[in-house]
Amino acid sequence: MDRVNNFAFKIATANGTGSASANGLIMQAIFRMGVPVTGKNVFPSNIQGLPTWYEIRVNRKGYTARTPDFDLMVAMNPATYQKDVTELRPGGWLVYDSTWPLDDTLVRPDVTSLGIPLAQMVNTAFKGVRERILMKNIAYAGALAGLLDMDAEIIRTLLAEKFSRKPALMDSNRTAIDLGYDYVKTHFPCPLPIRLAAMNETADSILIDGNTAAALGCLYAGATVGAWYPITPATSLMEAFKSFCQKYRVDPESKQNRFAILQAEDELAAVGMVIGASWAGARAFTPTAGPGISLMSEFIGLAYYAEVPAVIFDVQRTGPSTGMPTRTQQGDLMLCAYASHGDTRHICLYPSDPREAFEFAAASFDLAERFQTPVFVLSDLDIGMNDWMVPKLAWDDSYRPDRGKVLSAEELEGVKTFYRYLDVDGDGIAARTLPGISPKGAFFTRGSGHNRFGAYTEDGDEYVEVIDRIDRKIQQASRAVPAPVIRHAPGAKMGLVTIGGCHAACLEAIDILAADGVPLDYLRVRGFPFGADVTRFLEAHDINFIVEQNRDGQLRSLLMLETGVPIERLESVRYYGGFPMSANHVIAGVKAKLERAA
Amino acid sequence: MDRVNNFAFKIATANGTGSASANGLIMQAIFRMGVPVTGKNVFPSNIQGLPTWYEIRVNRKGYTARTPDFDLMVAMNPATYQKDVTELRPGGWLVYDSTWPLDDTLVRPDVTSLGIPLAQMVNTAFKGVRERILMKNIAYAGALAGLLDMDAEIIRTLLAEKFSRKPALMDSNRTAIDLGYDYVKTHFPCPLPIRLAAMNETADSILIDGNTAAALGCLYAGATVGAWYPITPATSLMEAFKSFCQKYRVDPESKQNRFAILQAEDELAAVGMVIGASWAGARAFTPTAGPGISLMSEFIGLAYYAEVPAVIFDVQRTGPSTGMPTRTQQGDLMLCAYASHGDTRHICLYPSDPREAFEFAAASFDLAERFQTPVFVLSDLDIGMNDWMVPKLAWDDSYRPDRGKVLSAEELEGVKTFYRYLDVDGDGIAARTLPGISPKGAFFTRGSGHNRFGAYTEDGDEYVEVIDRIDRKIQQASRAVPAPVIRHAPGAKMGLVTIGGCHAACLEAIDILAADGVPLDYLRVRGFPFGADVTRFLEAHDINFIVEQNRDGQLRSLLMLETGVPIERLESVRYYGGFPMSANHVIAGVKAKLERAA
Amino acid sequence: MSYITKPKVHHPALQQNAIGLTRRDYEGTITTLCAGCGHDSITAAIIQAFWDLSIPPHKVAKLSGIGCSSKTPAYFLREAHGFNSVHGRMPALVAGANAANRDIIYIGISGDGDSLSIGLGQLCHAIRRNVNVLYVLENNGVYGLTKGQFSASADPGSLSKKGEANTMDAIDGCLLALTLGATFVGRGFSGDKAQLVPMIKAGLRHKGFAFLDVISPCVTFNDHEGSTKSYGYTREHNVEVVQADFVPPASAITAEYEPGTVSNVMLHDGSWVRLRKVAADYDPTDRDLAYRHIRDRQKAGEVVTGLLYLSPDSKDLHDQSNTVSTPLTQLPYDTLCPGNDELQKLQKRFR
Amino acid sequence: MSYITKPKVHHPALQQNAIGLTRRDYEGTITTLCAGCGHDSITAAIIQAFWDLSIPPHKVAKLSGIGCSSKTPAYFLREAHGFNSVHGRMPALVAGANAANRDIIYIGISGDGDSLSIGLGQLCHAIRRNVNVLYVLENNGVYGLTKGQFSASADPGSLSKKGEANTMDAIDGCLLALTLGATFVGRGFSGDKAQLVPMIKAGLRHKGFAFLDVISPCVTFNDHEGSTKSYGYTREHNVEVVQADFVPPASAITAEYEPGTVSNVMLHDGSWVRLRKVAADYDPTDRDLAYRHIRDRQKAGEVVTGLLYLSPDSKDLHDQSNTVSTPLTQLPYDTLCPGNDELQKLQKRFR
Ligand SMILES: Cc1ncc(C[n+]2csc(CCOP(=O)(O)OP(=O)(O)O)c2C)c(N)n1
Ligand SMILES: Cc1ncc(C[n+]2csc(CCOP(=O)(O)OP(=O)(O)O)c2C)c(N)n1
Ligand code: SF4
Ligand code: SF4
Ligand SMILES: [Mg+2]
Ligand SMILES: [Mg+2]
Repeated sequence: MDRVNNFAFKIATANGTGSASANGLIMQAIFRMGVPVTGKNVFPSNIQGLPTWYEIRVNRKGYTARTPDFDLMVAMNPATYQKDVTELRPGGWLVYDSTWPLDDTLVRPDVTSLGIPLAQMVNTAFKGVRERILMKNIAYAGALAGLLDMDAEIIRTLLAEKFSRKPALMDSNRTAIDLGYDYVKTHFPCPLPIRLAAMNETADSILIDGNTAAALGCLYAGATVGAWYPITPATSLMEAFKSFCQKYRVDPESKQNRFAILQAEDELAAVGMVIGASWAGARAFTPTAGPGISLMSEFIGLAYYAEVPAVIFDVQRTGPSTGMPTRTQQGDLMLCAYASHGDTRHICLYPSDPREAFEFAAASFDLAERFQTPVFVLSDLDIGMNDWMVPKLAWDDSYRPDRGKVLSAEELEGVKTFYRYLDVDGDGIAARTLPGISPKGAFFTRGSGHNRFGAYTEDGDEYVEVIDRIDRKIQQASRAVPAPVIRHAPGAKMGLVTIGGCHAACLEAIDILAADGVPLDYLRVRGFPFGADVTRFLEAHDINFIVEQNRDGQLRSLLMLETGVPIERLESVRYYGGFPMSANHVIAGVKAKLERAA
Repeated sequence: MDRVNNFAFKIATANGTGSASANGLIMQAIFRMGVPVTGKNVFPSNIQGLPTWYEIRVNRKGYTARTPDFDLMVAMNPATYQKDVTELRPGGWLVYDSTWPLDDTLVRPDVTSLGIPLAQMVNTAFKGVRERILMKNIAYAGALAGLLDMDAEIIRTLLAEKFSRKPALMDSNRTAIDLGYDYVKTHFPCPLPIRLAAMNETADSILIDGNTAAALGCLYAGATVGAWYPITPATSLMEAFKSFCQKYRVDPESKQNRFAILQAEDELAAVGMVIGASWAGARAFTPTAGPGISLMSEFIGLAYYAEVPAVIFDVQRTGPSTGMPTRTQQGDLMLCAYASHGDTRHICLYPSDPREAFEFAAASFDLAERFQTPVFVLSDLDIGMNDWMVPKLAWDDSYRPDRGKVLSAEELEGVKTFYRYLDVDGDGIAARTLPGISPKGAFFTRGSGHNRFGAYTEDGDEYVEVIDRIDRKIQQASRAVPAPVIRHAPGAKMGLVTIGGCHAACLEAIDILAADGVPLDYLRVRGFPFGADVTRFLEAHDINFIVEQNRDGQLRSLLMLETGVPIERLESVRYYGGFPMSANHVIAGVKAKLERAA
Repeated sequence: MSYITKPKVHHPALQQNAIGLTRRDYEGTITTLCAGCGHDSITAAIIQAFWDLSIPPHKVAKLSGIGCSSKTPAYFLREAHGFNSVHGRMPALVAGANAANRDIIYIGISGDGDSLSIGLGQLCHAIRRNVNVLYVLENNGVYGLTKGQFSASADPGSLSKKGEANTMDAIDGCLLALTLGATFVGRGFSGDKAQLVPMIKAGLRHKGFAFLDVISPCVTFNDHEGSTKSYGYTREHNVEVVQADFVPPASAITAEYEPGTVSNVMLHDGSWVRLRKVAADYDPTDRDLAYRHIRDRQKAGEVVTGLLYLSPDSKDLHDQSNTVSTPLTQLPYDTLCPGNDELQKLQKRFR
Repeated sequence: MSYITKPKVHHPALQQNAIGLTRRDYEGTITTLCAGCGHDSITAAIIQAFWDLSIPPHKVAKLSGIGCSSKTPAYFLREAHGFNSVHGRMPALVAGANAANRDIIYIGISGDGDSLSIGLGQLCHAIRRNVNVLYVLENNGVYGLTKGQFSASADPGSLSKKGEANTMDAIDGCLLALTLGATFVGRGFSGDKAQLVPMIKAGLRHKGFAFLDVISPCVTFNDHEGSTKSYGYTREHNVEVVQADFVPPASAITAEYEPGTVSNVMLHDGSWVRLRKVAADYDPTDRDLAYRHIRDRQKAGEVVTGLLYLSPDSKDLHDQSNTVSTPLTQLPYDTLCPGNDELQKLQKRFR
């Protein structure tokens, strides 16, 4: 079949060798050629020396999910030669550094080896250890440019943009690119059958990671307080927020900040700061990962019961415990839905890509303030840290924050006596007040038993009245969270239901399965509590394949509990090895179930 | 109907007035008369001055559940007169302190008021504020003795036993008893229709609270390390363990302790100490309540994934957050079953009374070591802190601790190389070793990704192999946890399923409903993961009433998730106001559902 | 900020402060603590201090953790927002609230269990951050609300109500605060209003974290060796009830004495504490001197009281974060959102 | 306890210690830390110390939290049980393990983030409890594993790799330990093996909590002002990649100098640290003197190193709990269970 703009390759290096910039350059060049592209950065949980990979998939149809089989491998890391070479499909190409003889482990009769003396060329061209190491990466980028027929002009432009303020760096990068480029052009038949050809499919898109996008969402929603404790893969969310604030939130005259970012001593403190800031009236958030959610559990229950807004980003990684901090998973679905002891239930949002990470981040603050409760935005390492090709982000300038029921001093003048937990409007949501506004607005917040007037109570009926109202309140939110994405396929009797980042793999799988004669209706949940449409979809299909990335089928569990749809209708399809899900996982899972049924 | 040995009364006082000793005296006297009795201590979350009640139910049939309507009220606390008097059934009796004129709020035409000048009598008989306050309580005990026809001899004996080493105290107590006793005898027609008559129903029973019983379980199971952070209602468990250890675990020669109790700085540290001690080879446990479980969540995930034993007692109280610390609830069922981020699942035991608290406490250590995982024993404030009448505790002296697979130095000599997570026996359980035993036994414990050899890994397949085995391992435990209690009723088509302390109320309700023409089969889950018999029971009944004490029907949720039985078969019956469940709650709940169905 | 003062008819006898409020206006609901609890005396001193300073109650936010001490915010400043949160985590809430609205006057109430055990980490880091709050540690050496276990400030050798001896060194909050670079460190005694009220006022005025350790006897649970008969009595009863539930009626302990002198104060259980008040000429601006003074007296079996250290130049959380002077909660949305045009511009970076 | 020594054929060149083991026998898996990381030098010193003391590796348990530093237990004592646990919670694990088996020699490895931020409370309380462990704080002033955020021991004013200045005072672990009554307090430098090895040995021998703060430069993330070009280079690349992933090749820094003298050590980024070694006649038995000495030199911009304080009478967790000398893990079950007869007797209490 025609492999133009339809192939995948992988670059194997060691952590800390600075290959990220070269890999980014390649991604960007392909993107600029108008060709749909995705990159997955597979890195270890250390700083230097352990194996790291960068996977690039080029797909003219625009499928962005990870694919596990590769047409070309750039094997720069002897430590992983053996494993890397096996991942090549028969007939594929192996690029290696021929400064040294081809290692036996790399020999595979059914693949073409392309040796390039990268180290040698770079060492003659550059002095200084540091520069040599770095330019070797740029050199293989140049080689790939030649082999895959990248637009050399675009690469030149990219370097120009990047090093406009660093001419010296620009020169060395150009030189390195040419080293690789010229070598392959003169030694190999270029381009290879797998090659690029300009298209016009990326003009309205951007390459962005979900943490950066979510940070933009917080910025645009008007969040002013961010509290955090560093943890992979959530760290870059706050770092991005900080850099955006430094650009857009510094008062031009006073040079003072219109934001406060608090690096807490741990996650308990981080979420405490968020609750304190929200209680005082700011839009506040904290990004973390699974271990952080576990540590925040007690505080989350306080915010739920005392009804204080809080926005918490859970950029999920492979659990349990420390697990694999640099691998992805969807393992915190149950935890976030019901976090903390006692009867609790929390609003959750499930973005599927960086664009939704941006939109849901912004929406989470409206929901948290409207419903006066913690809101979780659950993305994962794949969405949060990898560069995704998504439609440009847009912002509706008519947007105004929904602060929910917050009484102003004037409004308070109007009421006879203010009672914090009185359901005046009958919608389960009681009005709150902020400190410092008016003597009439004072109330006492507590995590201990309280009645609808906000007074301490140990009376069973008074206690029940309040927690029952809170339950109604959260149930209301099922209508306010983003509606599920639903797609119907002609003649489909079965459904496929998924969540978050599995989206890309599922869409691709659905097309392939349809072509295979297995049409599937599709639903992706985007918010919790689930709405009636989720129940309807599940009930409308005898079989629903529930696709997710965790061992225990947590999405399926949530669906069972919240919709009451019997388990026979919910067939679980799971992959949880730590890589982003690919279409094969979905297809294999679905087919296995179908065979068992047959 | 005949009210002999079949009535309930309530004593209303203020916290800190020392009424507990008087109330205990009454309970014990009735118990010594051979009459089945239960007491519920309803106390506030403070130390002095707030309302507190003691409820005593006398029931010749041996029903021990709480009953909410009372035949007699001892109203000693003006602050609650109004509320207290309303809880009397029509035709009941009100005992009050007639030192002062009968308060208007206490007047109720349909009840008989019995005024006793308690303060006055006591103030003439005793000097010293402290003694007067305390003896007033003993005086009302004496009055009740007269009104209810308690065996005066038994009371005398009790005082003799109690104050054998404090003659002065004995005298004043006797005097106080007589004050009340003589007064009622001379002023009222004694005994009242509600009265006691000696039986022989308690000879083989004891009056004990669940925390004391659980502490005995830990002592007998050979636990040597206890770590804790004080929290109501779990505090008395460790305090009891400590006093037992001081009695039975001090080396006679050296006077040194065969135990270590560590009061930790918080719950995170407490569970950490337990994990550390278990890892080193001791049987270790920590008692806590909901807030503690939330704080322990991260550590629980570590113990689950690194496979370290740990025993955790959750003496449940009313949540969420601080909630009502001195009220009972079953609100942590879901949390304990799936605590911590990522995919986790934990063994849970659900005692229904102090006797099971004793047995399950002991069993929990065997399970924790056999399955190398955290085990939760979930009781609640009612079981843990109230005195229950239960059959005497017995211990099988042939018991030997099941340490699970722990390799000795000799055994290690036998194996070529020891790998910590290798499933040699194919039962999902890998052998562990203890520090200091042998150079061959060394292994590296980690909460990060590891393969079956115990080595660090970021490889998806190696990671999956280990967590899948752990999943199988925990599933095995469903056959090792205590089997459910099942009772069949002739002609029953429907089932009633419950958990823990609801047991007493359910048994009573089932008898009443059966008499009402609603026969119900009965199942009480006692361990998690549930076994096949639980599924079978649920499937065997079109309708199963799931009776529990929380808002969200957490037992029902667990049953749905783990048995896959459709929700239509699971009708939820809940009471969660903070008091122990009573038969009326169950009956009302069941009838409401039946009417809706009809 | 504009202070709303509310018209009210007052009993003439009740004196009004600069903003026309009486002490009553600074009270809260009535206490549910034991009669004679030191914490109630501290509450009274807090009421006095706020009244003296004529601070509008609704411009104050009072936060606490969990414990008898942490209940007390309910007992003062009815018209201030209160937050009785979770055990040991109040410092984080205050940091967040203060970051959001710097115009509010924050007072945090905690206990020795709340602050020195479960909350120790957060306390230390709030001190480091120099959050602008008056932090009152109501120190009784026990866990009152859970009935008398030792806290980390219990003196070595002291006996618990259950008769066990404490084996560990006490954590001295003031030494700890000094070591962590606290900008305001003081110690008072609940029974010494004359010394306490001015320190509370100074703490409220301080820009930064004002650490105030207040020794506050627990009537009910800090029985020591050689205690009253009631002790033996209650212990006796311990045997047969879930918890000893008798609290002897008692009244608060007071002690007023001169700067530079020592005062021996007898606690409810008959034990003694030796309080040493810093001399009038004591220089509170030298951190190391303060540390040494506390240690020296400690070795002499004395507990130093008074304003022990005050940093000449205190940079609070906002100075360090260089935040705008307007509270973040009051910034108009359009000054926070860059708008869609800018969004389109900045996305060039992502192409 | 009986020590099992295993017969092994060794390269003759490898010297054996008293129990016939070579340094190799005290090594672990190979490091995955950055070339030149200070932590690796500490690992080497630990290996040397254990070898010198001829301690059978399997009689040791090595525990840690989370961080680059906390990974290092994997790199020494292959034959000892290891526990790389959760972030900041290792002190509790050690306390529990030590309570269970007092015969094991415990070494805890932590970082400044692990110990002074998330784990601060646990560290303080382990010190108070005087748990018998050598606690090594591998102190680099940053969060290495999460790529260079400030830790609580970062110097005020220092710049992060991202170019932001730290505004808060550093927590000095030694001052903190002294204030909390630690019974052993020392400070070393990863590059000064001559000073470090003896302190590690002393700490291992100490009965109680031996706190050892070791300054351990982070090659990769503690860049300060005026740093190398590579810095600007990596920052440049920050713009377009998720994280700067270039780590310049470097080698470990060493510094050996005389007692009583000062040594200026240049860190990888060109910044300096002034180390002051305590004089030979320094008296380490006076807690207050130690505190004062550290503070005095601190004001002179120096970091004091050496064995700073050693308590003459240290009562560890077991002394305080009065536990039997046999490890609790080795008590026969029948000495723990009172049996059924006793159970029947004691239940009289409940009738
Ligand atoms: C997470 C958690 N653990 C334990 C408790 C139980 N608890 C309530 S108050 C308290 C100690 C209070 O001691 P302190 O702070 O000294 O206050 P005091 O009552 O002595 O004034 C404890 C342990 C709790 N509420 N939350
Ligand atoms: C609960 C939790 N929060 C956050 C993290 C992420 N994390 C891993 S290491 C680390 C900091 C390590 O710093 P330090 O202890 O100084 O060790 P170093 O890497 O500098 O040696 C953090 C925050 C985590 N693993 N667990
Ligand atoms: S128990 Fe102690 S601290 Fe608590 S209220 Fe009573 S006296 Fe005060
Ligand atoms: S990042 Fe720093 S601390 Fe971590 S391994 Fe590298 S040099 Fe060492
Ligand atoms: Mg206290
Ligand atoms: Mg560090």
